[in-house]
Amino acid sequence: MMTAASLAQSPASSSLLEVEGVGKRFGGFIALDGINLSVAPGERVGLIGPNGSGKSTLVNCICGTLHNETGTVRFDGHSLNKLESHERTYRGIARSFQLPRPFVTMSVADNLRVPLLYAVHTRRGRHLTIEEADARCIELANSVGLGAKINKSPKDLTQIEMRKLELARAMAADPKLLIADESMAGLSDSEVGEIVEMLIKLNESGITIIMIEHIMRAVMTFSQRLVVLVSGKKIADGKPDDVIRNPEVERAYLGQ
Amino acid sequence: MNGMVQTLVRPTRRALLAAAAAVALFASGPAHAADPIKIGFSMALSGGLAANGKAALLAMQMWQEKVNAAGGLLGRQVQLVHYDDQSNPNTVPGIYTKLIDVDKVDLLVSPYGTNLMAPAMPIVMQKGFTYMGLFGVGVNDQFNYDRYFQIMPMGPKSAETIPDAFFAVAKTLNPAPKSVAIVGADAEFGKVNADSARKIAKAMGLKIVYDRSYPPSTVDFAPIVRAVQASQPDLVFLASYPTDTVGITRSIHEIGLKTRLIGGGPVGLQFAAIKTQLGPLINNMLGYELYVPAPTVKFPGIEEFVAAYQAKAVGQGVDPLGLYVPPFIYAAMEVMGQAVTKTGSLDQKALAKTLHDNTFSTVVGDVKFAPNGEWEKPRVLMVQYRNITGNGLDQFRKPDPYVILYPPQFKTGDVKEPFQSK
Amino acid sequence: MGVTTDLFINAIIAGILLGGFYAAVTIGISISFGILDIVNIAHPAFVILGSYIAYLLNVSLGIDPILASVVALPAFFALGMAVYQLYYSSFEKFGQEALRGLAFFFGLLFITEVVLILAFGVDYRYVHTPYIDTTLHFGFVDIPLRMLVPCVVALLLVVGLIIYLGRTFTGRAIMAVAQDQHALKFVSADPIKIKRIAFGISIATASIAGALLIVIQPVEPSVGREYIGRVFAICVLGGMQSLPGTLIGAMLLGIMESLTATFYGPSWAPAVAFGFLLLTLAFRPQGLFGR
Amino acid sequence: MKSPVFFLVWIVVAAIVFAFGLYLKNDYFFFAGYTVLQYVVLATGWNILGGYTGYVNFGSAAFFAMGAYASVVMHKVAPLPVPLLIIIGGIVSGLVGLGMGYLTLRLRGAFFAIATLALAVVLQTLIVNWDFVGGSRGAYIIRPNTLDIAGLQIPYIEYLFALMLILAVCALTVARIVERSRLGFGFATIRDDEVAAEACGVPTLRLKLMATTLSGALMGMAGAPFPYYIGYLQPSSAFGLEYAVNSIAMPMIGGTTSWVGPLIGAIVLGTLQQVATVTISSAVNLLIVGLLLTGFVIIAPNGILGLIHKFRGQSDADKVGRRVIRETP
Repeated sequence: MMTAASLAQSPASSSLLEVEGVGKRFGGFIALDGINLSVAPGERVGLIGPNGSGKSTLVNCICGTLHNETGTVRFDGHSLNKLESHERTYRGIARSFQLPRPFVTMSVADNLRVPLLYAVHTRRGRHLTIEEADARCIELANSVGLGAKINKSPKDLTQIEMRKLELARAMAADPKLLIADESMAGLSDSEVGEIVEMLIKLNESGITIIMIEHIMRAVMTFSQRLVVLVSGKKIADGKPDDVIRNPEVERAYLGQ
Repeated sequence: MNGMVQTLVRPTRRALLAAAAAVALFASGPAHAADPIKIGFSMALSGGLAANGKAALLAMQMWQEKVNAAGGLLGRQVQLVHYDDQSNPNTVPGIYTKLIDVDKVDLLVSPYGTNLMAPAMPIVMQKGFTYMGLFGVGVNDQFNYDRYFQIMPMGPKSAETIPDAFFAVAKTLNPAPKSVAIVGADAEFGKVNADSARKIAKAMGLKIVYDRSYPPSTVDFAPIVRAVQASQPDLVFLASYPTDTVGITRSIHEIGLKTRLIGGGPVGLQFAAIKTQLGPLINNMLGYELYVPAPTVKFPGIEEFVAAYQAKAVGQGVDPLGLYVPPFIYAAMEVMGQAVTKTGSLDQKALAKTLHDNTFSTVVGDVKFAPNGEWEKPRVLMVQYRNITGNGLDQFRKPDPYVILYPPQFKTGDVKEPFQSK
Repeated sequence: MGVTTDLFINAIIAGILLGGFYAAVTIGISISFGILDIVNIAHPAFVILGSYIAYLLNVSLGIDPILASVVALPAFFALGMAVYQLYYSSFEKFGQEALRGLAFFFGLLFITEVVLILAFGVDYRYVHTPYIDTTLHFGFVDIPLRMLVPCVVALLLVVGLIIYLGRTFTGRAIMAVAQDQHALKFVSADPIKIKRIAFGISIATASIAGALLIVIQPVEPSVGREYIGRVFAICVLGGMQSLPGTLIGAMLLGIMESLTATFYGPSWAPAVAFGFLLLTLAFRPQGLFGR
Repeated sequence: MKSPVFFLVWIVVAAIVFAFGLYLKNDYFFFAGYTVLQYVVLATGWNILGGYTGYVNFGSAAFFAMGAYASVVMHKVAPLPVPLLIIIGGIVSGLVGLGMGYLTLRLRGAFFAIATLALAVVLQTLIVNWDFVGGSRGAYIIRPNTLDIAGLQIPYIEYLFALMLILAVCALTVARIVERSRLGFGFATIRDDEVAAEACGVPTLRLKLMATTLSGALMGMAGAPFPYYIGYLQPSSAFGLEYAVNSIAMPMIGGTTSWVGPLIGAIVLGTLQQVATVTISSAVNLLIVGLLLTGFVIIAPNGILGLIHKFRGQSDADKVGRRVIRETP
């Protein structure tokens, strides 16, 4: 089986993801205002900001759920601007959703099978055999501790299990870049620790990860680098310890 | 594979049960000579044509009652076997095969209306039945079936009869009219009549200044009437359906349409509901009728029939006047009955021959069929409504509101022009 | 003044009058579909029900049909609340409203229609009022009261609802439901109760719309079907949640139908109106006046 | 069961049904059966879009009618054997479906449903105003009494019935193949969550176009032989409301997630309607559809199929899972 690590070997370009001057508005509301962001292969980046600061919009613009109006999103040296969401998934961007969005009429195994049958299938240009797919589903489910629930409906899962399914499904697409959008909201302290540990393990296997999070403890444990968005603008980008001492960041968080 | 065996085996018992039930559904007992004569048909008892269908059924039941009281046909009682076609042509083929193959009816009558009659034709022809048509226009033009008959007195060229009558009246105008507007509904009756009207108008050398059809869903007719007004026609030929007739008539008065003669084929004016709703608004409009209580139109038995019908109609939710549909449906049954008696058997071929060769006397007068099964001569009355005051029903039972302009043998007065909107 | 200008102005006026009536039929959909996100395709059937109630009261007691519809408002309101309760407890609660909810209202449409057929038959029914046969004339412009009265009543209805939704607590709560159901909990309002009231209002408007319909034309149980397409067209054109948008959308559709009927031939009027809707949906799914 | 085996098994079932009809020596069986089979095809076609991808099409009647009118056009231009007409009708309606798909690519939920309703009105208006196919006047299609196949005189209705039987088997086979393929898997993700599906690499727009095309084509095929069945085709009967209603009601009553659902729904509801037509025989007929539809969506949200699953006490996994992984991980 091909490891995610081997996929993450990126070509000559020094950064995996390059966001250049990306802007997006909804009617009169400016959601993103010329964002620049560059993520190197293997990095663990935390993305924070108050509610409505444009974090989710940025994720949506990177993943293709929304299309940016200005600027360029580059991945592996190629512009993604004209690509649909699923094409970006083929290229190696996977995401989890803020509110888990499982396929509710399918079992856990089938949820994991979807990226295998589409993203992985298209990238490889050939079918996975049933056995290959089954084996990979089991492997993925085990890796997030859902092995025992593989034939259950998502409706029967607890909240943390739902979060885990969300991450496992994103991983099933064999991504180079994983964007975890508030994967820990509503979880208990120990559960948060569990997820952070999982994400760090994934990163160690070679996957670049951007984590959007409100839970500062998780962000500080996880991030090698911290990016702060406020009102659609990037106001800080650097080492986590430096960033949280940045007066502008303090103002943005405490001033409201 | 286990599953497959299961699915193959398990339903067998159920399938057998279902098959048995199906045999029961499709099976029928043999006919005995003493059994009643079954007359089969589908009738619109729900859906858009139900008002007419219910009135028709009532007339048929009146006939059945009378015949059975007098000993039936060929010494056998008469039974009506009928199903509701819901005014939906798609149900008709199924119903007629059921009537023929399962119910084993002896005689067939058509459903009400062209759209519903036509789908039964291929089946009726295949089985060789004699087919008595009720209120259809030009169905046999396509099929050329020699056992098809039609009770509606539209004559051999049925599509042209109403426009013919209208323009025949128009010809009597002095000075002669120069232009005509044609307004028809986007459905079979409207289209057929508008097409014929166009042809006749061209032949008369009239200038067609407006010629449009409108969809059945039209709510507001003001734009149409205004466009007609703008084209300043001497004549306006209408071929509209009941709701539209009401909408158009109202719009005509609201806008103050000025023209010399208007009407022709507005469906709806034949029925009490629309007559009373519009009341004086239809004064001076031309409408076609099949029977009105005028002194020139006195067929033996018609007045008694209408009186009996009106007595029965109370509380049945059907047309309380019953001048249009019921007498002719009753007559259709009379014709069938007389033909059976004359033929002396239920042989379909012999029956068709009897129907072609003889004249039948009915409550709507003498009926003689042309080779294509239509009446030999058309007998549609072009009537100008007059003297209507208020919205009462009873005035329409009397001769006063109707002035017959055409055909000449029934004429009760001269045309009055111009058409004055109030 | 030329004949064409004359025709044009009259066509526009006829369109506005017709549009006013369309607005009355649509306003209920704008509340249920636009604001509450409930695809009530049975709404036209409720409108026809309103026509029959108005007819009954008019024939038996001689009340003016529009007045009769006002009398019937509470009954319709209650009916709407009951329907919503059933809808909520069967579908919305489980988040299954999309496909099944649609099918539910589809079924409701038929049930209402057939019940009317069984009760009244398929005959056309109509009402008598003095204004039906009266027409106002201003120069070359004719305004039949048969169309004007429904249009004015519809305008009053729409304006009344706009004021209600904008100025009262319940009204604002209803508008808030459209934005965010959970937000309502902060002002300690039960979103389900608010939605029930809103749906009740939506069905109550059908009572008035029904009376207007039977003033304009005779009614039989299945004529409601002809409005299903139109009302959703208007609602979408108007931008869903916006009641003024609904009014403008309705006028636009009325004018479009009227102009096509006058100048091009009435048989193309539905194609023009619905073609316009299709194009709007294809290129501007948020509606003409939506954001 | 492999698809060819499935097809053959059902062809055998079809042959038995046909033989049963011959044994009855009764045309009514063929006429009533034709209508039911026509609904099997229509409901199966609708379900590919409506059931599998969750996009509700209110315009089924338009697709049915386009198939029927394609036959009318061919009848006037160059009369062809009915099997060819079925293919042509399928192509025409498939193209209409593709066009509808393009026009409504970005519409979801109720907006899509309304757009299909609008499309049906536009198409009906076009047909009503197209004199070549009879316009609002309607078109007469005179069918021969019998068909001569290799010297055998086959009554035409038996021929139509047999064609519809084969078509129904084909439609079911196609539906089953789609359902169990990667494509069907993709359709199901669209039904559940389109955004999540895209994120998993499912090309939702392309899949939707495939669904609208395939669904449209099947519904058109159901309509293609109709002019020969009815003999006189009018826009109002070809665009009949019953097609729109039944094609939605039948899968909903049978169950929308599997090919079996529309089949069960069409047979149950279709037969019930046929029986009601010749027994209760009134507006109550429509009431039955309305009550069944509302009753089923309230009480049995997964249709008869769901009830069967419940009755058999199948586990949750069997119900939700397409493939159950048996080995303990």
